[in-house]
Amino acid sequence: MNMYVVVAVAILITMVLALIRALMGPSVYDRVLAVNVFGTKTVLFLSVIAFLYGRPDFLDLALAYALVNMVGILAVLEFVQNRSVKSSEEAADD
Amino acid sequence: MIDLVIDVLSWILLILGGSCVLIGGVGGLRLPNFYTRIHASSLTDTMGNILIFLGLMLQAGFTLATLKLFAVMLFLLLTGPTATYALANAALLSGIKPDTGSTNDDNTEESPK
Amino acid sequence: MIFIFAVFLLSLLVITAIAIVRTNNLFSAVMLTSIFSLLMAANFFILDAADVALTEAAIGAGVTTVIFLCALALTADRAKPNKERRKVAYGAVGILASLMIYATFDKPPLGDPDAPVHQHVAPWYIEKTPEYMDFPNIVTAVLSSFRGYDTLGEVFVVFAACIGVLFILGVPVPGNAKPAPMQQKKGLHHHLIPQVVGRLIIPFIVLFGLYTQFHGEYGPGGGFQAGAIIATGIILYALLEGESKALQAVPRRVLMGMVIGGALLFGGVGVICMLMGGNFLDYSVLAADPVWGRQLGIIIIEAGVGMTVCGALLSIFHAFASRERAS
Amino acid sequence: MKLLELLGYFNYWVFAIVLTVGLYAVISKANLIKKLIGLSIFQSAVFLMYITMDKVEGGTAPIIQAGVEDQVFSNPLPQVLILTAIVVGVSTLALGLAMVVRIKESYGTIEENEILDAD
Repeated sequence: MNMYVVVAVAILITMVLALIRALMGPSVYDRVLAVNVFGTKTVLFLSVIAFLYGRPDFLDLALAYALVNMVGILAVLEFVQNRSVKSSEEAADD
Repeated sequence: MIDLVIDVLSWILLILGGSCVLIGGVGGLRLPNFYTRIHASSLTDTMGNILIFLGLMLQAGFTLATLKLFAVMLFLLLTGPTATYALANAALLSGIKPDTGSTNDDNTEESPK
Repeated sequence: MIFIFAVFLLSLLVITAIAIVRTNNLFSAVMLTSIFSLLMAANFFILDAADVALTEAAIGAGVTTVIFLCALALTADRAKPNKERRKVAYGAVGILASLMIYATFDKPPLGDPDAPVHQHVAPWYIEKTPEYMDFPNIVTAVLSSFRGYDTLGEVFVVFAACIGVLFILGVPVPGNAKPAPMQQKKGLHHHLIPQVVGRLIIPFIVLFGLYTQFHGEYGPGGGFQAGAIIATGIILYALLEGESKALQAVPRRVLMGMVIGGALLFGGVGVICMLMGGNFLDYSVLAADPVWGRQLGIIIIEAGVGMTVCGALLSIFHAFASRERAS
Repeated sequence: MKLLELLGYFNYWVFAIVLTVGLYAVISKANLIKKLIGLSIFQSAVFLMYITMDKVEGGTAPIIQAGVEDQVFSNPLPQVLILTAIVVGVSTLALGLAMVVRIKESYGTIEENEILDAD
């Protein structure tokens, strides 16, 4: 039994749990939370698989995800914020 | 001898990290409302990251891979909590109240206002 | 063991795809799309396609989500349920799926080394890359030299799509002449934590993009990935500081120059090769030593690809975001 | 090797199912953004099929490792095609979304049947 396999299985199970949360909802933010969890789990999974393949030079991929993953979530925050600004302005116009 | 010690250490770290991640996943699924779920998954995420990457670093030895692993860990430690902050803020802005005790199933599929 | 992981991830992929199609909330559909993209990247990686996985990571995690969210902000975030064509659709789709699954049994199974795909030019590429280019990444070699024509075509498609988006969204918003006084409210100014972390991390994103660009001959990477990663970094700046600030940092003229200049650079290298007595995109004539000539040509055209992709993605983002500001 | 063979077909089955799920969204949903999402799922299914074809048993990613002899490499050609297709895919998706935005501004709706009624 390889130690990488054990961790990879744990990460995969967590991915399934996060996916169930994404499918169940109930609010859209639970889905965003699931996306966030899924993102970090993908980083971990890719790193572990790179070691399992014996090609640690592929850690570039995990690095790319670690850097870029936050952008999507910040975009969600901006989206929600603009919408609340817009709707409050519309309410003031009425 | 030293190889054995390193192997045992990384086994321990990796298994601890794996269980941290797993606990976070279960918490994110089972806890009753949104803010408790975000709490569970973000905290365990950070701990799990540190443990798993330390375990992998021990295996990699003194190579470029260790440096990359360290960078990935560092960036995850920075971006993970930031993303969680942004998410909690977005939820608060759209009117999901952090209530105590009761389950808040009343905001089902409501698109945020 | 790894194949069991693959089956697992592929099953999750199917579940996610069905969930995306079923939901009527477009916002959650977009969120599920980004899970879909993460799963695709993991699958690509397991199937030995590191370069493709890196591309999917660079594009799927940032750019796609941001463009989708901008479009949702401009349109609507809920779809109205309709059940009109459902029966016909189920029928058509069911027949198609069963036909295709029936057809798969004629395909060679996964990993079969005797499959027709592996017989024609691919072994030649693998064999000749060390000799012709003298660098390890075969994908980059095929991308930029052996099949340079394809890549040139793809770069021009990206270019054309970018021009198309600018044409469609460049016209003024109908029936709305009021200036935007709420401009300073844009961005995540009052969120301290994203501000600090973002400022810390943007240089690293751009640096990593440049690393991907210039390390593309030696590891996974190349112009396409680098362009997308750098674009993501600047989009992050736009999210934090407001879109107009990002336009000040990288003005529209510069973006247009990057898009056009990159495409021209790629084509221009081809023409120079012809002028120097070779074929179009035959870089070996660029220097006295053919191997060094090829390496030089590849570095230049990868830079061109990176410029075009980065400029195009950023122009597209600005086209959507400034329309959002104007409306 | 029995398991590996079965998995080979499993990849193609997943391709078929995901492709048809995307197609279903394109033909049965009236919402234009939903159609575009369906189109991108369809596209991803095609990517998956190409990448499935590139795998060689016992192979590794086609980046030569220094100091390792006799490596078997997976096929680089499908990877090249898909690598460029992903970037092109996102730009064409943006083109489609731009059109949807203009349709929304002109018609006030992005539901296909309402647009047809308005014409």
